[in-house]
Amino acid sequence: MLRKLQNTCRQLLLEGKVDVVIGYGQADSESPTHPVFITDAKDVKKLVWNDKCLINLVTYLKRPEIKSLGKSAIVAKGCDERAIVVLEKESQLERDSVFVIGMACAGVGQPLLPKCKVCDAHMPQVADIIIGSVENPSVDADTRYAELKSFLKKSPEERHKHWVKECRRCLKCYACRQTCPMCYCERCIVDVNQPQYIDSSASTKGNFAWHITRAFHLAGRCVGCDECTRVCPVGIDLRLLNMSIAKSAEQNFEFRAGVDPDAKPIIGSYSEQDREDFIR
Amino acid sequence: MAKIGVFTCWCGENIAQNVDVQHVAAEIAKLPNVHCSIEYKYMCSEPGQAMIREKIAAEKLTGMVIASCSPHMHLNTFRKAAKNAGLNPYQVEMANIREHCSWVHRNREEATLKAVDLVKMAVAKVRKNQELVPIDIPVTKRVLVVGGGVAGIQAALDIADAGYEVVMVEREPSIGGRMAGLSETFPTLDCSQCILTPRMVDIGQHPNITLHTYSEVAKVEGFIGNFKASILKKARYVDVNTCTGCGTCWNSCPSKKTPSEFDFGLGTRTAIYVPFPQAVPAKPVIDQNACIKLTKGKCGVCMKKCQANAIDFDDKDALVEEEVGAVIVATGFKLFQIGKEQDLEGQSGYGEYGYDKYPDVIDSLQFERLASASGPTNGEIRRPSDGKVPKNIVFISCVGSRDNAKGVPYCSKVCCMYTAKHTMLYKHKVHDGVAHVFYMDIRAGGKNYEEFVRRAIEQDGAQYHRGRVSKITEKHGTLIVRGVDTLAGLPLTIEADMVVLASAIKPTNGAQELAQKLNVGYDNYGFLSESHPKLRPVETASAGVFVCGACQGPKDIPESVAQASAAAAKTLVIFSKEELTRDPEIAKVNEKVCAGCFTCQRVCAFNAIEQVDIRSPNGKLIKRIARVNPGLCMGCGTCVAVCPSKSVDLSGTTEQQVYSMVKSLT
Amino acid sequence: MSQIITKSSLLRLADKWLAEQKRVIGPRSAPSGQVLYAEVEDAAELSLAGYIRPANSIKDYIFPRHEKLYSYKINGRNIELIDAELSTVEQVFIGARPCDAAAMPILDRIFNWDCSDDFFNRRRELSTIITFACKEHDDYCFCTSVNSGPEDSRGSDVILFEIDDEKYEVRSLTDKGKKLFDGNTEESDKISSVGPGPEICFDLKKIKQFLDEGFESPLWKKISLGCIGCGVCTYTCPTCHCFDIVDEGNSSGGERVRNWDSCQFSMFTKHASGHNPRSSSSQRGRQRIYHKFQIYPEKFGKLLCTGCGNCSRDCPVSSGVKSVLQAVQKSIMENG
Amino acid sequence: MSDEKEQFEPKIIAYVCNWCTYLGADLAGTNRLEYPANVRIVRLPCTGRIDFNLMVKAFEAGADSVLVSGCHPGDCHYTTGNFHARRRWILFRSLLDTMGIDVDRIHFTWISAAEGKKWQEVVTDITESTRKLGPYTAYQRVCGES
Repeated sequence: MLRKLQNTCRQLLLEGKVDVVIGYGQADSESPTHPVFITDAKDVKKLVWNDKCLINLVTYLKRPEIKSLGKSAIVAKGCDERAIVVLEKESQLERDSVFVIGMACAGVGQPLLPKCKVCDAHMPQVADIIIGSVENPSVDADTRYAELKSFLKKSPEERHKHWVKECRRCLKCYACRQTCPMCYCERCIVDVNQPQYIDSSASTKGNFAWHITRAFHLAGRCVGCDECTRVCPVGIDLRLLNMSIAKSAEQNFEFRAGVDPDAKPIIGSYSEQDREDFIR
Repeated sequence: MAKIGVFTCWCGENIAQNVDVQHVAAEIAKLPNVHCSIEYKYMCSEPGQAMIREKIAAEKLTGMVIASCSPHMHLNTFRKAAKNAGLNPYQVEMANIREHCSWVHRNREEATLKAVDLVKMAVAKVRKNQELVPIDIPVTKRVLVVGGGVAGIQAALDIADAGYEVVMVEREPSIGGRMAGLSETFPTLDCSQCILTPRMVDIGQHPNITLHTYSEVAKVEGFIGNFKASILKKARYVDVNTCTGCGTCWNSCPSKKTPSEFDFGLGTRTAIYVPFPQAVPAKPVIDQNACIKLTKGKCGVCMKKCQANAIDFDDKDALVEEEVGAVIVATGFKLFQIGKEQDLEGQSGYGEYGYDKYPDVIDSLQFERLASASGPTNGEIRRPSDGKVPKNIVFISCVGSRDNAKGVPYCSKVCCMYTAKHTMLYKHKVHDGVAHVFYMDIRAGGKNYEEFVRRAIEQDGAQYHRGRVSKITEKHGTLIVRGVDTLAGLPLTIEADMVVLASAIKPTNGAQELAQKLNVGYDNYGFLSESHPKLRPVETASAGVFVCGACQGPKDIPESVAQASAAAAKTLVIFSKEELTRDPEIAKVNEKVCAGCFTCQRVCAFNAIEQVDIRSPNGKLIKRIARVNPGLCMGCGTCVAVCPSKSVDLSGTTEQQVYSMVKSLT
Repeated sequence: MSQIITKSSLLRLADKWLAEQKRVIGPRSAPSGQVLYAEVEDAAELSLAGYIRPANSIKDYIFPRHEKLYSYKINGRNIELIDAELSTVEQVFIGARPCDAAAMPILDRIFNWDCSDDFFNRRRELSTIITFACKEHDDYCFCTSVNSGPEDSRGSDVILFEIDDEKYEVRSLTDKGKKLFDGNTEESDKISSVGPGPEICFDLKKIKQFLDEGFESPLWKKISLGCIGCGVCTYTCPTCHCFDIVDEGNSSGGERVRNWDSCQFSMFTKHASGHNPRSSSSQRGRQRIYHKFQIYPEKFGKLLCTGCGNCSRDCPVSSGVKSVLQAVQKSIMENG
Repeated sequence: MSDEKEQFEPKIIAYVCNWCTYLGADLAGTNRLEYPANVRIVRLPCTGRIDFNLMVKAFEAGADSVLVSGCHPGDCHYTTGNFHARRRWILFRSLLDTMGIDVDRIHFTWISAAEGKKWQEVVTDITESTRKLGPYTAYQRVCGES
């Protein structure tokens, strides 16, 4: 698999099909992987592929520093790839402006990341080339949202207490925002102070408002790559929040972000049949 | 530094009885930026307004709050007052302490407390108000009328006579539409063509009207006052300008076998033809599928015969651009295609009536042609199969209408009337014949309509049977019509020579595609949607686009004409000013921070948001952002709510204003 | 001879301090499994073994990420200012690492060089830092490369050396420290030892040289490509100390607060005009290194880095000071 | 304690659309339909304009309940604003529920310009139910913490 990956990238660079390959590198087999940006075919050997390739590299497609390097090829897992689908829907990139190298992936992380345990995207769908092959399990919604389900067994009061605790810990380092492929706003709402939508302080109040906003701004957009959760230095389990909206979207609108390239974005469309049992 | 004046109104006792107005004024006077806080018996009265004007001038107020009744009641009153005193009218806010307070709360203490809060909120808001000026948009005083039927003709003539240019687009080679093919019209039985053709001629000759026949609307861009329409002129192979319409060509054309569209296949026409003698323009077109020259390359007789050298076999489809300020859609209707049409769920379509199978089962428009003096039988009722005059004729109404199972649920409205008319026309021509009618109900709402139906039954002896027909079969050239008379409660079988089906009215082909080009809504059946069923019956969701005639729903001629004149009047309102003035309380994009996700565009019901490329001086694309078209924005603010970076805001109800109101409650 | 204390009596001591209304802060494992410095309500919550170093730093409790400077009340037209009270709570840190404690003298200089910051100073005075010398280190540690090491005692009031799982040798360095342990230690001849510490991974002199000439070096762009622009490195760093001052309130009043800010945020240097002198992540990444290894040293003669490695350990994309300076080192080797 | 509950006057912030619910409330006024004075109305053009941040801000401003109300489906003055709003509310409620924010304190209604009576009933019910729930201390504590 690795050889095929490296050869593919070498070719892409040599043929001038792309200017940069965004992939995974690694100091040594023990250390975690880090992103590499390969512009010279000679360097493709720096590319690695293993179960330490956690980062969702798609987030780099939004960064001006990377855009300035020219047309890019990107190494993407099935889960990461969904972010590309959404970005395209939201006019953030033209599909043919990036060459997607899809990696067959049965899960990453030691131990396996929670998302991998319920992943139904082992095989990439929209990639320009798919490297490797692995069977794609089908996962039903109950399994997909099992974690949330068990969390919701807590009483509302307990849930509230839980999030207050988490928010007390939050440093507002914005790693969750910065690492998210969907957070491409030029000016984040949290940085607006006229009006002050969200207290910029890392106070419980400010953090609470921030996490509500972050999660809801991803409504119908979050592809569940869980990077926000992985990178949180104080270990806040943000995936529960993302999941709660994703679940609602799937239940109420049969919608999963980034899964069906032809599906209408749910924020921005509506059905006259949308439920309103909660509206008096 | 804002200088805010607050004027609290007693509204006589209306407010004062449950709200301590003096206390409110005193409390509000303490607020920052509040320059003066005054209470008075009747703020809306002339003395009240005079006082307000004085204060504005004397204190040089930059904003004011009127604490009184609902803004729906008096906001405009006080905005005017402000304007007259030199204060921007959009610097006025109202606190509704009457409808929302004094009238609904008896406890004076609580009501007063609430009133103070409501005024506080208004003050907090007005602090953040900005001066706004109404937006002027230039108007192109030309109208595009799509469809040259009676509705389109009426609208076009009204507007042209008012002195404005009209561009009319008609898909067929001639204008006239359905009405041109009718024989007589109910309830007066006057000849359809006699009343229509003069109007058609007027269209052809009117100096203010540009006529594009044999043409279709390809694309419409822009917005109210500023539309750009591209019109596809189909290759006609005849130069309309040089052609004299002498008729030599169609009289000498060897290809004569094409069924005539105008006669619904009951007659034939030549390959080069005018659809009917009174056509406007009275210039022929060549049917490229029937023309021997165009299909086989030989022939060209017409070309040789034509004195005016008007024939041009190299003619091509052409696009013409027309700039207009308004669009009137009058594309009319077609009949439910019995037995064929499967375009709607569950429409199995009346195959059992044998339409298309038995030549003597025809639809109502075909009957109109048979009855028409200019028709294929010159007005004699002769059945298609053998030209025999039918002695027994059966009319079946509601074929497709009011039928969820096989047709459409709605009533086609005109069938009852024209069926009665048909029986009369028949009886007047075939005195010894019998006309049977199968009906569900007779709907004859309209001036002289009921009387008309009674006449058909009582004077002309039409046999009305309340019931449906289940099946039609043929035996030795006779049609066996099996039905039931529900009043008699008996099955009823009639041996008929001819059967006429009053089939449902549906929007003409392509109506939906056109609606999409114009961003006009349409219902499940393709009828175009008016923007309010009662108060805005000819307007549509897209400003500057109007509907009239049967494209909006089944209608008879008088209704279509009335609606057409209404659409004309609405258009003339737009043309009555040099510039359109639009409310400035609309959305605006902060292009510096817009990230171009275009969620705003997806939620906008008025197509008011467009994508704009920001380029560097050397033309390099920097980014693509959203921009609001002030001509289209209606100011709902849905875009503001969905914009994650809050790069779009709504003047008059900005985020700043709303949030300061909420914060003022802490 | 040395003074030793058993783990159990150390914990008993901690509970005593808690009983005396002291705030006790030490390594505690969060629900997510990470070990973080956190305030404990019971000594049992402390996890004193089995961690290299927490993902945050003790800075959080001396220079908190969110601090009220004063509050204001609006009443009609008059506005009343109310000073924030200085902290009065004594706090004891148990199990700080040398790289945390060593940051304290560094921060002292910052918060006192032009004017003395009462909020900070008061918290410092009220704090006693009991440091655990390091037996182990991980790939991220590089204290030895920045003039520190596993038994660096700077900033500590007491430093403890693990003898075995049950016993620590206690070396009190300040009176504050002594007071805490007086009468709670016993004599012993047990000899404690510390780990060797990480091997030196770059040469400060070379780095310094490079910084002197290398401001415009293309290297900065190259090594910053992976940065996603979050504030993790600065917020988990024991020595980073940038802050922003904002007002938060409503029509009836509010607070003026001091919040952490990060030079890695693109907004950090954005001017009201819209101009941004550090608009690219390479400029921001470079700035952080220069501040730590040139600007601060030139001003105070010390490095603004204790080699704790949190910037890499917590970095979403495994970058950080160590890897950056190693890259610098490498390029020096390659291009002399 | 129970006595105190009796005393408690909830603060209710209502975001209403200009064309239906606001006029409905006006109608309640013209018909002199009495209801508790606890509600503070913020007039917006359309429910489509009402963002979830506003609801959060209302709680930050000390609201014990929030009411969001607009035109019945199909009656929207701007044709589709309330449809888009409804869809957002569906998703937002599930998020709030997960965060343990009391969904019984966020009320959504359709009240037309003709439903002055309904406005009266809704405001009365919400005031009563909120009284029973008591002050929203949980969220106020969040806002109090530094």
